[in-house]
Amino acid sequence: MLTNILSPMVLAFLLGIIASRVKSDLRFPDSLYQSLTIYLLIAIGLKGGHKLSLAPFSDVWQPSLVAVGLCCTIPLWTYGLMRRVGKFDVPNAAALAAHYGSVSAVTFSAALAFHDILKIHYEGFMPSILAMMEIPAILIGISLARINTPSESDLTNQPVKEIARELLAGKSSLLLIGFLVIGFLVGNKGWDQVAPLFDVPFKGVLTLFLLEAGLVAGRKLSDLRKGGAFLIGFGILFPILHALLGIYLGKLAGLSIGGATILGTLAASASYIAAPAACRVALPEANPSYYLTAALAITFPFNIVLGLPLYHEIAKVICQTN
Amino acid sequence: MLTNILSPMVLAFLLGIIASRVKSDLRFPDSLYQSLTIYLLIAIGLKGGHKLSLAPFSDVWQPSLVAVGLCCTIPLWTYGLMRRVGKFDVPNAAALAAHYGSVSAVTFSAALAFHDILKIHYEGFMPSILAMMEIPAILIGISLARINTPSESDLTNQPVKEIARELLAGKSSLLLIGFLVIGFLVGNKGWDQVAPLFDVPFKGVLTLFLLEAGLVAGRKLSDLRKGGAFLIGFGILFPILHALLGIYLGKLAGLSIGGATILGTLAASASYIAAPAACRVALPEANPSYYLTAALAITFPFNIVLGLPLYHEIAKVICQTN
Amino acid sequence: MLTNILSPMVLAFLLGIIASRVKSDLRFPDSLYQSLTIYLLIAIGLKGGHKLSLAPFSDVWQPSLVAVGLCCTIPLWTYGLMRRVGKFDVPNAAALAAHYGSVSAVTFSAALAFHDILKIHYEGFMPSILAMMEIPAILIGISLARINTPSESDLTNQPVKEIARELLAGKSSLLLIGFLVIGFLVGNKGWDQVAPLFDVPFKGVLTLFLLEAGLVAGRKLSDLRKGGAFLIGFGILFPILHALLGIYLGKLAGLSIGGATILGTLAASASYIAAPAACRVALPEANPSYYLTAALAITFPFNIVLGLPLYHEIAKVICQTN
Amino acid sequence: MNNLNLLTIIAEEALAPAIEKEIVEMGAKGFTSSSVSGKGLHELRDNQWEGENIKIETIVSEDICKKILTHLERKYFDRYAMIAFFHPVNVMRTDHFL
Amino acid sequence: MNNLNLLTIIAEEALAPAIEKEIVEMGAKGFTSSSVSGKGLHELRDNQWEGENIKIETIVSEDICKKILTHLERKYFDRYAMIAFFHPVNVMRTDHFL
Amino acid sequence: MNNLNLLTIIAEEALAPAIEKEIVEMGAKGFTSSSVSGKGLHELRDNQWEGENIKIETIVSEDICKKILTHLERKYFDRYAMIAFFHPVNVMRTDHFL
Ligand SMILES: Nc1ncnc2c1ncn2[C@@H]1O[C@H](COP(=O)(O)O)[C@@H](O)[C@H]1O
Ligand SMILES: Nc1ncnc2c1ncn2[C@@H]1O[C@H](COP(=O)(O)O)[C@@H](O)[C@H]1O
Ligand SMILES: Nc1ncnc2c1ncn2[C@@H]1O[C@H](COP(=O)(O)O)[C@@H](O)[C@H]1O
Ligand code: NA
Ligand code: NA
Ligand code: NA
Repeated sequence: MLTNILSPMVLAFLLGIIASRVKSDLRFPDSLYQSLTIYLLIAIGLKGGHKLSLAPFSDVWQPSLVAVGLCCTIPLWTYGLMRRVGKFDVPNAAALAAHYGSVSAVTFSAALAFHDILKIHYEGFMPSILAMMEIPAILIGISLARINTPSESDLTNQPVKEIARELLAGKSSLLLIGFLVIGFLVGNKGWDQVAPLFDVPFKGVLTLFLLEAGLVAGRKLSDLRKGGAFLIGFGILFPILHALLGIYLGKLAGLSIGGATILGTLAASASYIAAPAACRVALPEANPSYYLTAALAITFPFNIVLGLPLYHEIAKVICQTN
Repeated sequence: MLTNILSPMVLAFLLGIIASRVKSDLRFPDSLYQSLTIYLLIAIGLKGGHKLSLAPFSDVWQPSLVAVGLCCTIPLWTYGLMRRVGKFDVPNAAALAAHYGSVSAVTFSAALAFHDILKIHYEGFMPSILAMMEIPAILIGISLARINTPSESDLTNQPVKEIARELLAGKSSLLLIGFLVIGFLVGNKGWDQVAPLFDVPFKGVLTLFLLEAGLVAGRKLSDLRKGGAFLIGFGILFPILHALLGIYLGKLAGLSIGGATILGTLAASASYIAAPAACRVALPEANPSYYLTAALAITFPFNIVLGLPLYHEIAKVICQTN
Repeated sequence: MLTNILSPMVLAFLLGIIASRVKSDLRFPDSLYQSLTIYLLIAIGLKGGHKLSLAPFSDVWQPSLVAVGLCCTIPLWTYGLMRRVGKFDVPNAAALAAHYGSVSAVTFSAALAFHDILKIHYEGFMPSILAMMEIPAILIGISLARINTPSESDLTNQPVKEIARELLAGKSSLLLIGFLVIGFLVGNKGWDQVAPLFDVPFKGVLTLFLLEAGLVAGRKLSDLRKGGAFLIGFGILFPILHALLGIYLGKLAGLSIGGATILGTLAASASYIAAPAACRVALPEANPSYYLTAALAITFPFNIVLGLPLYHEIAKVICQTN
Repeated sequence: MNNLNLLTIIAEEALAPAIEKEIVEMGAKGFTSSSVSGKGLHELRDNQWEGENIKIETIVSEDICKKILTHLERKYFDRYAMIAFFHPVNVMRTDHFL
Repeated sequence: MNNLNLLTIIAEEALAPAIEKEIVEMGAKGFTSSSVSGKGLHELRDNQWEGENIKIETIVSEDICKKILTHLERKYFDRYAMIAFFHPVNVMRTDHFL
Repeated sequence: MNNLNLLTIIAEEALAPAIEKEIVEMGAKGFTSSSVSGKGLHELRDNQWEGENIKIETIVSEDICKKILTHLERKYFDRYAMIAFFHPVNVMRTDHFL
């Protein structure tokens, strides 16, 4: 665990939190944040596509199935729990379901870096799994809200099909899927051309990105009390539960320890790029304070700092006992 | 040809076109676009200057002469054709002449990358040729308009000398020429200091840039019908003609196959950074729909995707027959 | 000296000055400037922290003491001179004292690059010295103004303690100190992860930054006459004096020739990031024309172009005679 | 009436494409947009993670101004961070805006 | 009175956090900020080295408008590059701003 | 007269340096500029490839306002994407603008 906390990525994240707690004037220009996001998505896509082109299809289909299964069911029980135990109203429960069913590309990147540093092998095609898990949960979350709301002929109620189209054409899945395909097609020669920009400095860029993430998470910390103890408990316990499930099923689907841990991390992670944007438009009655705080100020830091080493330990136990 | 289409650069360009056709919300922040432009111009300049310092002058002067000759004459016949066959009015014909006589630094970069990938040798000093070809055609185009317009004592009619000064001091030639000189002066030691930023990741940055270029070209595609069949035909046939000429003359001037192909590509390319800006100010009556659409939505994609491999084949034929 | 002037960094700076003199439209987007600043501070911090972790404490404490001593006393005599000889009023004299006591991270970077190019050894922990020297002088400058102004119960007079807090939490010291600590903690493994982004392309990024610095310095040149001959003389002679002192004391404190030269350069440099921001808020009556012109248009160019080789020669003399 | 108003809408930027499309459909001949940050009854909106605001300005006749405001009120006002206000302006080339 | 004014403040960006805090403390229910460049009696302010300007707009009642202006005048006007101006606007949902 | 107007010019950004120079020459004591995107009778102008717009605001007396508008009309209006409009504003420190 110490190796993880002492990585430049995690330390930069903590520095970002400190900076925002001491009210530093450090700010990333908006366009730097956007540029880093574009970079990360392209880099993940290219590398994943490249590795996917080297993997036999037989290795890929089982984990893919498990991944899709996970991200389609997580929103269901999350929604149920939020409604019954958390006493949230329909839109808020649905928004939280969408966020926790979907995945975080940055948490994913941190998981890759974690494994690279410890030199633990994982399946190179994991980015394609990431790409598959991003959208379904968001659609399911929004559909849950639609089903459970007395339908008024509301002019704001975009049809779910239209939302699906927008999500697929949305920045994050377009770049991820697009560059997966590009990485898949270009072969070694093409990979060598882009690797100096999109692979070699990747961990450095991630460090920069996590500094910015820390700045935002730090500011959100003051919203924690608005969410209350329930949200904090949920934001930590559910990821652990989802990680357990992900690791276990990943193992069954034939993934290595590393691959299973990463699948677990994906299941544990909550989206805070694609999901908030979609929920804001499709579920405006849901309060961003809840889902952004949970995803960004609770689950994200937990996963990055403590979750990763924890999931790794869990994976070791699960994989050895089987 | 497949190798070209399957390069990350070209695929990124196509992805950009797709993204804008499916109305993706993917957008590059303005400042990222500007930063990438600055990067490309500096990188081209530095490398060209460095290579120029290694080349004997006797190799350089003949191709330079040919290049300047080309970019001074292309606007003349382009203007004539536009007026007579295309039935364009004076300002629009002049603007198109300026654009097609001038050159595109991004097309040039793609040509370099194309040759690098196929491991075909070309003269390292080609960027200095690029720098020479940028401005004259724009001045000639604007002068053509001035000569052919009944002069009114118009307060907007900037003297051509002033326009020349502004173009020379303009971002793109200033960076290109400035860093050519810097690259020339700093020697191997200086080159080694900047190469990790300006050479090693160059193709990756170009990939990013072409993604953005695709986004814009894709949006412009819907303007194609405004230009009509004539503009489409012109935007494809003229570049081929200019490429033929450039390759043939390049060969005569002693360039290698690679160098001749790149000179041909330069002749074939149309400016869409320096020329539009200059024409907008100096020829406001010209309609950007024509020249931007032709340069950006027709000629640029054609050159990047099909032109390059075609010109390469042409060069092989021409150079073998001679 | 020629090696210095013919480095890409210095040439880019000169090109920037030329560009702004010929009224080029070349501009860096604001967010590129901010991003480069963030990059430089992180890069300096990380590398310095990493090197600090490799240095025995016994090597570090003496130079640190000297550095702090320098940056606490420089403002005192600068203030005195400005008041008596320069006939500046209290706020302007105090602001100039703050600027010249503090240090410039970009000048520092240029000094590192200068030594790297000439392959002269210097102590790797110098960035921690930079970090120590940034803030004290600014606080002393502001305090000098407070002490020497008849205190009115002014609502703008922020307590100095509050200013200290803001400076410490300010972007530049937060990043510098934060990443010094991170670089110190992460060890070789962590360093290897971030070096491809924050070390390898460093000189290239510095070249870019100096191009932008040149653009701004060039524009400021026209303000030179406002400052007058006194300011020009001061902006050149004082840095030389401070460099002499820094080199001499650095030598006494056990630094190598390289280390002593860098300490001298730090003493000679004037802040133009942290100090102007702080002075603007805390000493609004001071006229930015004076301190910005002196720091940015006189001392900075002098240090970068002529100062560095000069200080290096001085250091050779001083270190050999002792 | 042909008196022209400058109508300003400040809203969550996610709504920009929809609002821009709708005001043009309702008769505005143009608009000008810029990215702003701000605070009102909702949270501070000043970063890309949580979203910023868009400021859309359009010069329209009084009728169209009223029409747009009614539409915004019905569709957005209760659900989104958003304000709208207007005041008369004098323009060059009135027909440009009608 | 409850007539609403749009008060616009253009000032050195270093002052933004302070001014935003103060206008809210003095009763403004919100504000909208954006980064601008400009020139007035002081130097051209158009780059990050020397600092740019912030434009802060706030819709407030006449009373609060006056209060804010008095405060700005006392605290900032002599010392900083800064202007302020206001004019009446018509808003949707008046109570949003009171 | 000394009544002050806020004159707003929205134009292709390529014209910014010229317009800023000219309005100062014609007597404006300052201006504030920002980068905006927009759509009018010409194409959508929202990216750096095809160019964006600049919004220039200047507080001027009625006379100078009229003078500037006449100049803009003559020199630019037919040839460029551009609009201009103005309305009276109340300022602090009137003499700052005269
Ligand atoms: N009184 C106000 N003055 C100026 N802008 C405001 C005001 N109230 C709200 N806004 C802007 O409108 C946005 C949405 O407002 P709200 O719905 O109140 O959160 C805010 O983020 C501000 O940008
Ligand atoms: N007459 C004016 N019209 C519009 N903006 C102005 C005017 N005068 C000053 N400004 C703005 O206010 C800022 C500060 O003004 P000043 O204190 O006069 O330097 C300038 O940088 C401009 O952005
Ligand atoms: N009715 C309008 N309301 C607000 N802004 C407009 C309007 N019409 C045009 N504009 C702005 O002025 C620019 C030039 O207008 P145009 O010459 O009509 O293309 C546009 O790109 C918009 O930014
Ligand atoms: Na998840
Ligand atoms: Na050409
Ligand atoms: Na100093």
